[in-house]
Amino acid sequence: RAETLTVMLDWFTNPDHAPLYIAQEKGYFNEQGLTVELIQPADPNDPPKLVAAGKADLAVSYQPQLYLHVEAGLPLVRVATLVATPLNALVVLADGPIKTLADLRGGTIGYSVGGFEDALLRTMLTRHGLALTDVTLVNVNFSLSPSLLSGQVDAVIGAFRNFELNQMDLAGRPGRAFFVEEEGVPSYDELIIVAQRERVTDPRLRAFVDALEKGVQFLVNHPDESWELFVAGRPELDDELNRRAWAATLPRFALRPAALDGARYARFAAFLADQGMIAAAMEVSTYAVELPWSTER
Amino acid sequence: MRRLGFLLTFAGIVAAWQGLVSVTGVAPYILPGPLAVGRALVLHAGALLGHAATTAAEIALGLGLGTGLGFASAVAIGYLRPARRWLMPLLVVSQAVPVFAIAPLLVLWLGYGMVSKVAMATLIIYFPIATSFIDGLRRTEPGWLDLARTMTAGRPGAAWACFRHIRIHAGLPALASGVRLGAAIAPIGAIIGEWVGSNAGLGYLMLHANARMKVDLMFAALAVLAVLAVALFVAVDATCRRLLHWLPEGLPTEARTDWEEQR
Amino acid sequence: MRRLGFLLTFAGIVAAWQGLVSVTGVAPYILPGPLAVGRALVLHAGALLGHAATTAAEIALGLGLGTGLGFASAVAIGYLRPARRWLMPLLVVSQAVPVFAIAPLLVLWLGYGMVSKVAMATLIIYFPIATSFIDGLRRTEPGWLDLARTMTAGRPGAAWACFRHIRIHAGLPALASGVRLGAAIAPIGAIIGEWVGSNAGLGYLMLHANARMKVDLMFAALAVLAVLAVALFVAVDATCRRLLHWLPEGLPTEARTDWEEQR
Amino acid sequence: MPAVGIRVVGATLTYRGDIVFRDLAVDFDPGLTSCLLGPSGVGKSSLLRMIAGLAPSGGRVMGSDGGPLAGRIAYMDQRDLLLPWLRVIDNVTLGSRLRGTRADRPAARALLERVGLQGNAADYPRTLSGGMRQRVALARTLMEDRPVVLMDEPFSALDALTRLRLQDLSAELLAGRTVVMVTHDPFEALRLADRIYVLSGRPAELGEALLIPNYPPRDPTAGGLAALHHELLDRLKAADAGSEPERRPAARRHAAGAP
Amino acid sequence: MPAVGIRVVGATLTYRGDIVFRDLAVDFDPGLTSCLLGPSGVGKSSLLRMIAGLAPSGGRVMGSDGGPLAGRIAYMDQRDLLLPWLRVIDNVTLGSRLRGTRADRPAARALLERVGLQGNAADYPRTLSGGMRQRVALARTLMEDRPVVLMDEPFSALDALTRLRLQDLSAELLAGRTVVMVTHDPFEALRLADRIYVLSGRPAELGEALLIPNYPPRDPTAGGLAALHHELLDRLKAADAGSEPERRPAARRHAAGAP
Ligand SMILES: Nc1ncnc2c1ncn2[C@@H]1O[C@H](COP(=O)(O)OP(=O)(O)OP(=O)(O)O)[C@@H](O)[C@H]1O
Ligand SMILES: Nc1ncnc2c1ncn2[C@@H]1O[C@H](COP(=O)(O)OP(=O)(O)OP(=O)(O)O)[C@@H](O)[C@H]1O
Ligand SMILES: [Mg+2]
Ligand SMILES: [Mg+2]
Repeated sequence: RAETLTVMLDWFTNPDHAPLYIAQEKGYFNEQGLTVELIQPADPNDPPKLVAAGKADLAVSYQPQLYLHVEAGLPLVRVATLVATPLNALVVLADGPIKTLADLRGGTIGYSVGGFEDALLRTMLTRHGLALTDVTLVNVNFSLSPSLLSGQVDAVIGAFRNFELNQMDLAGRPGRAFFVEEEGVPSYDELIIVAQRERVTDPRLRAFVDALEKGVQFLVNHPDESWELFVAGRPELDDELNRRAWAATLPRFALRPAALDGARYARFAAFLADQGMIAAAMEVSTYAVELPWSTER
Repeated sequence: MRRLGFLLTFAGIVAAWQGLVSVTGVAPYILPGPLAVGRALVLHAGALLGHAATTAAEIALGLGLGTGLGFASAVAIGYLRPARRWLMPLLVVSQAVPVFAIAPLLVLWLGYGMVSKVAMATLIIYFPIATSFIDGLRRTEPGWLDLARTMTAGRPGAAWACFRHIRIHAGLPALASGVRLGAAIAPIGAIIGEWVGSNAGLGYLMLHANARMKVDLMFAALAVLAVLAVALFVAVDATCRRLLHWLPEGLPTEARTDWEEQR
Repeated sequence: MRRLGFLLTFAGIVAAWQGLVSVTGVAPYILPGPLAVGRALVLHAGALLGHAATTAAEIALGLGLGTGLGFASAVAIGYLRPARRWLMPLLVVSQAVPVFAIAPLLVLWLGYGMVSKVAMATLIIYFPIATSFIDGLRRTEPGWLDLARTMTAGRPGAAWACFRHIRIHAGLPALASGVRLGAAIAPIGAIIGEWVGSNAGLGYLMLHANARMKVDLMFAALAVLAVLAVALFVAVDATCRRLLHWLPEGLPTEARTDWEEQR
Repeated sequence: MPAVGIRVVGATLTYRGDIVFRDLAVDFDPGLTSCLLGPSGVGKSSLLRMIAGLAPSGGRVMGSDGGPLAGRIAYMDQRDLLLPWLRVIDNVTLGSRLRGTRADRPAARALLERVGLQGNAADYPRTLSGGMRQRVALARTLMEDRPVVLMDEPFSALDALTRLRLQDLSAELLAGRTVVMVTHDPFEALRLADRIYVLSGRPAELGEALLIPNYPPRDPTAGGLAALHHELLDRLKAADAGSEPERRPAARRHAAGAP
Repeated sequence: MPAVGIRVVGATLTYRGDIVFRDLAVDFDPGLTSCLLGPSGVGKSSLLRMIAGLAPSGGRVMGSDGGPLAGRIAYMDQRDLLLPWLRVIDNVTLGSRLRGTRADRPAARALLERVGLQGNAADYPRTLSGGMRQRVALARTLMEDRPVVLMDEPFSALDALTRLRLQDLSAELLAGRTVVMVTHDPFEALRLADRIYVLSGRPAELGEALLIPNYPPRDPTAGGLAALHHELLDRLKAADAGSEPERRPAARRHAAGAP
């Protein structure tokens, strides 16, 4: 009897979710006795809440957000990593006047509310002798590239390097990215998978992550075949942008999804605490685990 | 003749659109021209139709439920004094709540299926219907009510009989205004409903296309939605007018041409 | 007496909210209880007030502009036959267009300042106002028009005089319905505008609070918005009634108590 | 259906400081037809509405048996008040529709025939002339079959001959009921009334009733009524003079030419 | 203001297959008052509306000078049609408001005084009695000061004495104009008309005009008019008999008692 797992993506299906879809299409979940249902939300803030409330089993979320969620009392733990590097970047027009971050003085920066763009920007700007007050921040929601392309803002933060850069390229106005981890922000996992804290001993979760690992393996071993599998039942995804994003994301997937680098998580917690985003760095084990291997299946 | 007028209007809108694009020189990733959108329409015809069917179903259900609920709330608010105190502020507040604030609640209680989307669409449609109808109920000719009161005085249920047979009928024109309005905003209701979490529907397609900057596909979906909206509006408008045939209606210059039918 | 009623209603709503939270046992990060929200209200009172002021200004401007534009469109559509053909379908389509589709356009043309938010609020408000008023213009007592026609026959501008002095006045009750409705949905218009791009306002605050999982702050902002919405609605409602004092209005059980004022 | 009279005691009605009635008392005898005359705006309709329970009486309005009148009254307003969404026949049977009882359509059709609208049963009110509308309203009132009938200028929009016929019809169908009818036509009053009251002044007062012998409908030109006719005209003139002294313009001299 | 008559030629009016007029022709002489009588529903109001340009004439409606009548007509509907959002005084001066000319308020006030409503200038219509509303509508019509005046039962809601006064007022103010007045009261017609027409039948036809000597207002009981009165009653009876033969119930015997 197959057991159903409900997995909420962080947003609409996109190449960032490739390992999940490959595991699904290749039947790796089924091999583990799981039926996985992937659900797309329109608001990335909802999935963690719904997992915490027990309405879904797993959710795709972001490492930086996890700290805020845990601090707010959501009983969540990270159980796997999907994308192991930051994707976030500060993007400007390649042919624009901004060559270094220092040129941003007096400029306007657009962002899609993610919750901690202040912390990122403050860190990045400080290295170039600027304070947050030297720039104007404006929420542009989902119009990151358009607002940049139309000249309404001088830069955007929260753009994904695998995505917005290609998007701008295709629009004929290439962008220049300043990578957060190169500008003083400690590296982190962009996409992680979270579960309810009490459920970490649920053997289905380990089974799920094992299947996910097989998915990633197949993905990196057979990128072209994987692409075909990805777009097979989803023609709306089959376009040039996704094709490029696919290639750009491949090297960033966690090859060992279950593996946890505890010190790296602690480092980021310290960073956030330092930035005043959280009151204090909490114990890593309270919000991130490596799932135990279980013999009982 | 009327069909020709329709085509002319349509052509005019497309021409205006092309003109706008040409004159402002707006980039195609911000506002694509009709040609690009036409191409996307043809290219993705299958997907568009599929998603349109989903959205149409949500719209129909939302409009139906919204009308039913709006009618019922208006009757409750109009007839029951306590309902006026309790329900009305609640209704007003319900309009001010952004989806993203209650989307998790909706999902929690109604799941990811069509139900939560229809619920959202219903919530959005139903207020205009309810308040229009309430206004209609308020503005009943007092003479009719007096007459009905003398006819039912001293009977149990007299107040309800007057309400049901006089006020509700007298309020129907206002209800029709509300339903017409509801029909016009039903599409956006469904789209916002799809915001709650979905993997089908024109709203999903648009969000998706928007996020991918496939602006031509997004506008193609928008065009389909617009057609849906206008068709729905025209149909609802015609139905309301047929049902309210007893109502003297008309606008200047119309009056002169159809003496025979009118008044 | 009335103030007491108000307080009672308010207390009732809060009690119902607490009851809902207790009974369903919904997690506080999905729906916080009134206590937590009350705490957030006090804690962030300053910020809330500041953002509320921004949103209130957007709402007020949007409602004003929406009413003006709705009035003007209704007059154009009601009076000019060609406007009926061209403007009406456009209006209907305008309602079906989701914000995110035209957000880049709006921002491109209007920037991220207050203007784009006011534009958004205006766009949302104005259709209900326009169509309600159009319906009112349509349903003018034909006898009044006949009378006015004989009084102006043979003069230049006769049609306009009848329109202006008869139809527009006769349509005011319907316009009032529309404005009341507009007042109820103006807040969401402003919020959606802020959602498109902003750095202040209750909608902005809610987005932020939501992203930071400060659900109690989000609901505190929602509560402030709700108060704003109800206050606006009550004020607009009272104003409309005062202006339309000549209109016989009333609902059951009200009629019996105020003979002196009524009819 | 035993006849029940109407007793009004201490009726007081004020419209924004304007006293229409103060402490008015009147008894309308059971089973008789009373006609109410008086200058325009004196308060005839208001009195009728008060009896019908549609305006606050300030005092007490009851049946001569002491019971309430609610549910025993058929009321015909000065305006026709037809419901535009109902066909003529449904307007006529509105009462049973409201009370949830089965409409006696054959009776309604018969009544429509008697008011001369047999061909219009299926029409909507907006297609009717003013007089036709009034006849529908009359038929609706007669359909009500109540012991007390209040009618406010029920024949005002009818031509002389139709009017006579409908006066007869009303007299026939309302015989034995307590009828209070407002009219502006002294002939009509003499033809139909057992009692004639003239309402006058502000606050309005009811003069003593003029008692008319014999059963209605009468021929008002018949010899015996001439004296009553004169008496009535005198009262009306007095009411006219008394009601609003300042409002008499040059046209007064013609008043003597009254029919 | 030279008097202008009304010429109607080939007027045809059909309501859903029901022919109200076929090829009707009539001339209303300039400067005279014509009264129009006839059974309820025969088409009196329709004829008036046709002349006012409010219903399609099918043929030609023009002034006796051959010019169009538009702009030369004051029209008073059978209903009062007061605008509820205007005070009485503003209702009376509606015409100038519509035409964008300055309202002659003193004249309006004087007129209100003459119709007995001097105290009600600032009231809203909903506070008026039926007869008061009708008087406001009359004042509004008289304010119009047009060579052609069409009035549809202008005094139907008024008591006998007020009615007489307002008849005199109208006769005085409308002297020398072409007036077509619908009325149900033969006395009123004899009192005010120079010509009396009886409309009858379906399609409706206008009988020959009854010519009334002397200037209005007259005393209809005066000797010379008795013969004309009888003639008018005979015509009305013929019209009544001819219009809808099947609609005469048992009440017929009373028709002989007409005043
Ligand atoms: N809009 C309409 N649709 C259909 N029939 C109509 C309409 N208006 C009037 N009629 C019909 O035309 C005929 C003439 O009506 P009109 O109002 O002219 O009568 P009238 O002579 O003025 O009667 P009354 O004395 O009752 O006012 C009536 O039989 C009426 O039913
Ligand atoms: N709602 C109201 N508000 C203020 N005054 C009113 C109202 N209704 C009636 N009145 C006043 O009460 C008085 C009596 O009105 P009512 O309708 O009873 O007169 P009436 O005798 O029936 O006159 P008519 O013969 O003209 O119908 C009038 O002076 C009128 O102005
Ligand atoms: Mg009256
Ligand atoms: Mg008529």
